[in-house]
Amino acid sequence: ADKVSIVYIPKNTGNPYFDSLVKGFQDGCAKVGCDFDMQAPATAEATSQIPFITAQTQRGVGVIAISPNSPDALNQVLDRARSRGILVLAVNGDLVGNLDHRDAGILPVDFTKTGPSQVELLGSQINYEGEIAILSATTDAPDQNTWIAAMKDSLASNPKYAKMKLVAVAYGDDDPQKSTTEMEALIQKYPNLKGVISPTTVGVAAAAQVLQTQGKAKQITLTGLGTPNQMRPFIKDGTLKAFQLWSPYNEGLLTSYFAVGVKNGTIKNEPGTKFEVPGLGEITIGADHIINTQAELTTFDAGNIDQFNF
Amino acid sequence: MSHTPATAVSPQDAAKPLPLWRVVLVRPEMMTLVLLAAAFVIACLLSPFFASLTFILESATYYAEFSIIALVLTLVIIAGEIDLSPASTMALTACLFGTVFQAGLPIGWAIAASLAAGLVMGAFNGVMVLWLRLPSLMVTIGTLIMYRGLAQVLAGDKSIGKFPAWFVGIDYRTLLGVPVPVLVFVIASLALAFVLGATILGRQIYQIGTSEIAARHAGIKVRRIKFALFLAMGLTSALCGLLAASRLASVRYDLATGGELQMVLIVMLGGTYIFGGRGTIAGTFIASWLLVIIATGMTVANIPVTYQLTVMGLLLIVSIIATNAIYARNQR
Amino acid sequence: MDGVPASARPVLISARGISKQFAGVEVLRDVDLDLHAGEIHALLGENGAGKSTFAKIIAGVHRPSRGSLALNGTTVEVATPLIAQKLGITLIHQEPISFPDLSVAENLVLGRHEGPALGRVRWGELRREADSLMARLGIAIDVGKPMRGLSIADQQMVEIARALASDSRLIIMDEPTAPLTPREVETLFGIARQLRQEGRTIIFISHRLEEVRALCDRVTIFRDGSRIATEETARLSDNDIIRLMIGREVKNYIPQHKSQIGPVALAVRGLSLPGKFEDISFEVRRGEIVGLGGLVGAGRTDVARALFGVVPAASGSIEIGGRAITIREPADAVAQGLAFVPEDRAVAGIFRSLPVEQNITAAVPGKVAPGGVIRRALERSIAREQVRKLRIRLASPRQPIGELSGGNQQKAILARWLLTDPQILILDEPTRGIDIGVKAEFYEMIGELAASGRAVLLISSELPELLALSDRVLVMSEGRLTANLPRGQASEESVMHAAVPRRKSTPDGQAAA
Amino acid sequence: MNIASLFRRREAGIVVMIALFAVVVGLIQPRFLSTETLRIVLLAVPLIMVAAMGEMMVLVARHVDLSIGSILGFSAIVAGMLWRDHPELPVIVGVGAAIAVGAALGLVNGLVVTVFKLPSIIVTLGTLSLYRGLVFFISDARQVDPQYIPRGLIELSQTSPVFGIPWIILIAFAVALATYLFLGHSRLGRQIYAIGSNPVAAPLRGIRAAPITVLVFVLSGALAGLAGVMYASRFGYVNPGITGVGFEFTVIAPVVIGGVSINGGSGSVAGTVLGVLLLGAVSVALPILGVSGFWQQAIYGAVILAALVIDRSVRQGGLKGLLARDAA
Ligand SMILES: Nc1ncnc2c1ncn2[C@@H]1O[C@H](COP(=O)(O)OP(=O)(O)OP(=O)(O)O)[C@@H](O)[C@H]1O
Ligand SMILES: Nc1ncnc2c1ncn2[C@@H]1O[C@H](COP(=O)(O)OP(=O)(O)OP(=O)(O)O)[C@@H](O)[C@H]1O
Ligand SMILES: [Mg+2]
Ligand SMILES: [Mg+2]
Repeated sequence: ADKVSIVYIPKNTGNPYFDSLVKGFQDGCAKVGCDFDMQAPATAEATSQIPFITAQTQRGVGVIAISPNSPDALNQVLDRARSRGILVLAVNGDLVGNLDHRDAGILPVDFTKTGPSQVELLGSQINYEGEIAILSATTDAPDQNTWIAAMKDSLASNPKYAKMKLVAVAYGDDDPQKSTTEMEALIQKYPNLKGVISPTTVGVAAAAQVLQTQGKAKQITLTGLGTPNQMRPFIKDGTLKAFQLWSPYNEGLLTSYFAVGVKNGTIKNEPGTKFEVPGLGEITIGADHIINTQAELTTFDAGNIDQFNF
Repeated sequence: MSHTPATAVSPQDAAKPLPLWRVVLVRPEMMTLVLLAAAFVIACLLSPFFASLTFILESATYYAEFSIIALVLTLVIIAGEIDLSPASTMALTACLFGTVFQAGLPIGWAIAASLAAGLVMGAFNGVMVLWLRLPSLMVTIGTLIMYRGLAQVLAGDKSIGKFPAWFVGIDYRTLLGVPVPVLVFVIASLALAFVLGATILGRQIYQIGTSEIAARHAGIKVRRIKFALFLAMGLTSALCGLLAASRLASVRYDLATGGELQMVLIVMLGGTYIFGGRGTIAGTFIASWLLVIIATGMTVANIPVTYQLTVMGLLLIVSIIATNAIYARNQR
Repeated sequence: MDGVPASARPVLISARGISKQFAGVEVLRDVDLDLHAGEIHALLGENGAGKSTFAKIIAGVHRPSRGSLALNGTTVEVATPLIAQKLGITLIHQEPISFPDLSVAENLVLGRHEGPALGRVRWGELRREADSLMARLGIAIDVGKPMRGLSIADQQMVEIARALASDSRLIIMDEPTAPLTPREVETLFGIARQLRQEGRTIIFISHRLEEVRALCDRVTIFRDGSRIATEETARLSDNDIIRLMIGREVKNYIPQHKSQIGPVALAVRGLSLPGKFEDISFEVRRGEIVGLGGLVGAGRTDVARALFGVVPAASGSIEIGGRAITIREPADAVAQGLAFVPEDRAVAGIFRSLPVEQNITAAVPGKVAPGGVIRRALERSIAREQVRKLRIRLASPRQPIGELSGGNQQKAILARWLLTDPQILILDEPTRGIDIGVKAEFYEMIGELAASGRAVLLISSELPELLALSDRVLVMSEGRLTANLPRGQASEESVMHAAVPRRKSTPDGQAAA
Repeated sequence: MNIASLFRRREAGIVVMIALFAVVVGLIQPRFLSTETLRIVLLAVPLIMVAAMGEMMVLVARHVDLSIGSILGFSAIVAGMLWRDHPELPVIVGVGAAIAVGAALGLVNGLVVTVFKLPSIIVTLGTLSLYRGLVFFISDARQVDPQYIPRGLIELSQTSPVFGIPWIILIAFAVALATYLFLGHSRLGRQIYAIGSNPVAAPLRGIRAAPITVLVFVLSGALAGLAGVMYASRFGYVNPGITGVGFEFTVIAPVVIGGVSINGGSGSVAGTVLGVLLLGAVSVALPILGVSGFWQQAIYGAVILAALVIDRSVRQGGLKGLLARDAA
């Protein structure tokens, strides 16, 4: 049979996060033998991916992997693609609320773990006490909201965190300028602030820049989700000690293995199915066809950050 | 009147009109048509997947909303004004539609609210431009920002969806194999071509754009016509906002972001003169297809979007310069 | 120096064979003129005689089509205003040129001082200099204020001050006194005499004979683009000057029309628009041609535009056929049976790039588009009919009207209004810039219009045509009606008499702007 | 009517607005009134202030430049790529390159506008898209990561030569001062006002409008280029899809609020600086007050429209003149 062809459509072009995800795809395809291509829209606005999906459908590719810009605006084009026999995979973010419009969702970690894990990472650095705040992306960002809910849950239910007090959740809209102002406002409003969690790459970078600029790193502990390349200078100069993420590379790698397997019939796309991905070990398809690339978040700190380049 | 002997004819009386072939062929729309043919051929060469009518028509639905607005914008620009706010108007009216619907009111009410809001927004532009006599360019840059901001205030950044099944997916309904939005575009083109080309209203739009002062002196109700055009822009934008809501089955404040540039691009590409007085619906119609062909052709040929942006920007500048040059040449 | 006759002083600038064409129309023809150092030289002539054009050529604003200029005996190329400035020639424009956002002081020096582009502007010096200039002119203007707030008169004074500031050998003042009060005029004259004392030359353009008489050593009279005479002022009587200005024998091609004068068609009462015209009242009867004469800027056009609703009057009433009506915009006027052929044909008349036929039918949408849809065949036949009737010369009715000659454009505009079957026609300078031959046709048409029972208000700056065509002549001066002369009493002298502003007749000293 | 005093009042008006605003916000959130807030406001505005100086000159000359956001992105990415690919180069080379690139892009704008006699708004709308496309193109759509931005550049936003005021703020005010001296006190600067005030008359006074217009676009581009490196300094990275996007409106709003007329010829550096500070204070205060950032854009738009109406009514002599009929 022909080689399986995979097209990956990230949120937008020029976003460094997706570069390493693409690298994973490329390496995966080199190993399992598939054709890979990446097509990105210029902006991450709700409709910008639609023409790309249609064009790839027209090209008759085997697999469309997409990091959706909107959880519901893509339903119809994706259905059209699937009706042509194309395997549609949501990668890195899911079609929350519209899961039946894709064949499977490949997410980096079990998102229920993100929140507690971030709280623990911060708590361990501030002796589990003091005022803390969250600097998120947009008010309606679905992933971040899931995580924030879980953070609140942990803080409330786990006695270990009894002395940590969440004083504010701010939203930087994933915009550097806005995130900067919001972070500055947090520091201004809460003079006793001990720690900040920013579970978004733009936010955590902006927050680190603010701490560095204001020389407040000693007073306020920052953690969050960031990419090593973006955070490297701040780890090196001690602005923050540790942050977390997962491996976008592995998402690409796993997706290519899974896609080819499903296409060739060697993997049955059913919850409970297990399959092997070299380097990632045994992977299980979870409920709602959600597949996680790793069990726990990766924590980056001065000790390991130089092993990563993305 | 009685006959008087012929008197000396001044040299200017002998001026000959331009040869017919120049009048017919050296026109901006012709340039667009040639570009369209060239783009089509190139697109076919670039990708074997391109030359499929269903695919082109389906792709056309993504541009149909902007194209429909560009038709009305053509009239506005011919009349010597400009409106940069329609994309934001689309977003605001669509978000209003979503909010009203979400509030539990019947969907008919939501549609009515969005159309009414479109009229109000068009009227606001019109009042600022025609009664406060502010330049339409700056006014609509202001409302471009404000309407988009209000959409954000209204809907936050979450998408509003879960519309009833009959409302969504208008782009998948076809008539004679043509998706409804494209059909709407074609019908609107025919209707507006008729209005602009064959009715007295269209004639007066050209006259206003050619010389607003002369038009006023000829007893043409300039303000009334321009106000009607701004209203039409608002209403059409609201309508296209609804088309987009149906196509996407959801609305969000960032709907149609940057669409104003594309609409102006279409109108300019179609050979409408930025200073008013000239232009045709046919030109805008052809330019819409040109844009569809270029964008679709490049996308299906897997040409990175970076090239696409560059090509669009260049096309806009080159088309204004060319249009300007052709008009300057044909005019003495 | 006063004792020496002007002609005996050395020649400062001499013009030889200066001609100028605009779009093929010759507006200056072979003008020779010598100006002497230390004289004040008046240019006189009717509107459009070419005075301003000549002045602009000397000042480098326009380049002559033919001819040459010599300064102190050497031929010079005055290619730009900047070069003129450097040669010591300053022009005070008829319409003051100003930069409304800049301060008075800056307006005074802009473009004058040489120096590096990034050189510092010395505000203190600038201000002192400006203040002293203003003091010299005896006017109290805060030179730190922006020009925008200044009255036209003050702006004109600033222009004059600017000319004084630059050490010019030749200062050309194009109707500088038009907006000034008598006291300001006196100040200006004092300064002009002082400049003459210093040996500088002044060209003084004015329509006011008494001013010319009071100030100028010599006068040159222009007519139809030609220099007619140059003479010591004292040697010419007012009557001589007026005769020379009007000059041409009243041409016999102007038909004397006879028509039945009927009831009042248009009555205007107390029409005012502050700053433009005051208290205008008159009547025009059916079948009557009423002429409206006056000098440029007298406000005739403003009255016409007010009647037609282009810029409505602030107060006063208009009656048509005995009924009081309100006209807020031209569309209202058209609906009331008015028609208006504007003086500014290129801007307010034609749709330059549109076909002649569309230009002709522009005011009668209902006729060419019953039900809103244009019937092309109908439109064409209507247009052709008008083209034939008015003998409009063109290649095709589909030709853009901009390609036609001025006279034929004007005929097309008239054709447009004839289609509306108007009861009252307002014609503002209908024959301006039109060839003699076409003019004759126009005169005939105007006569026939009145003969068919229409009321005609004819604004014209050409006295012969005004007198020949009008059953009655109204004269405006500085925004007011100053005469209402029946045909028998209207003569070139009587009209001119009423048109020339009389300072004594405005006791408050405030000229209408 | 004394327009001069009105304009003076206008600047005073903005000062009053800033003061009132500070008092109101201070009453609700007392911590707002602190030197730290001042510092934050000042840190928020340098980019905008520098670009606003350029945009202001363009507006004074009766034009508009919508492409500054894309020029900013273009210059920043060029500088960033230089530093990334040639780490040995000193910081100043990148800064120089960014300014030069900005000037070159401005030159293109200016030439197209003057040579083809096209309206600047449409031309710069076109280059807005064209330049952004080229940004993606030259950068291969890749971000320049923080590790490549020179330490020395970052420190401009952090270290201070005097009174603890970071370099970047001093640079912005230095640019404002230079603009003030240039526009307000040099012959050429006054000629820019003259061109904008009466473009038809300018040549009659010997002012060469075309080259000066081109120069104004070049300056606007160069300042946008400088703002580009300031972006890199402030945010520590350059992203082709983010850096400078939508910046044009962020800049035009305070310029128009500051009293620069879109009809050219008027506007002061002081007014523009105050306009920038006012909007800076608003954008800092909204989060401190806990107001949703969603309002920010709507407020920007409304403020532009209000400034247009105020500007027009000042020129027409009050609201009555504003509603007066056309003098067609
Ligand atoms: N720029 C131009 N283009 C075309 N025609 C022009 C231009 N300037 C002047 N004319 C024409 O040249 C003729 C002479 O005009 P000019 O302004 O010199 O007259 P004038 O003697 O100064 O009259 P006035 O007393 O009204 O000021 C007029 O017919 C005018 O219409
Ligand atoms: N563009 C303008 N801006 C300011 N004032 C103007 C303008 N045009 C005319 N005016 C003023 O309006 C007044 C009346 O001018 P108007 O043109 O009505 O005179 P007119 O008698 O019709 O002259 P003409 O013989 O040129 O038609 C003049 O005093 C003039 O100063
Ligand atoms: Mg004159
Ligand atoms: Mg007149």
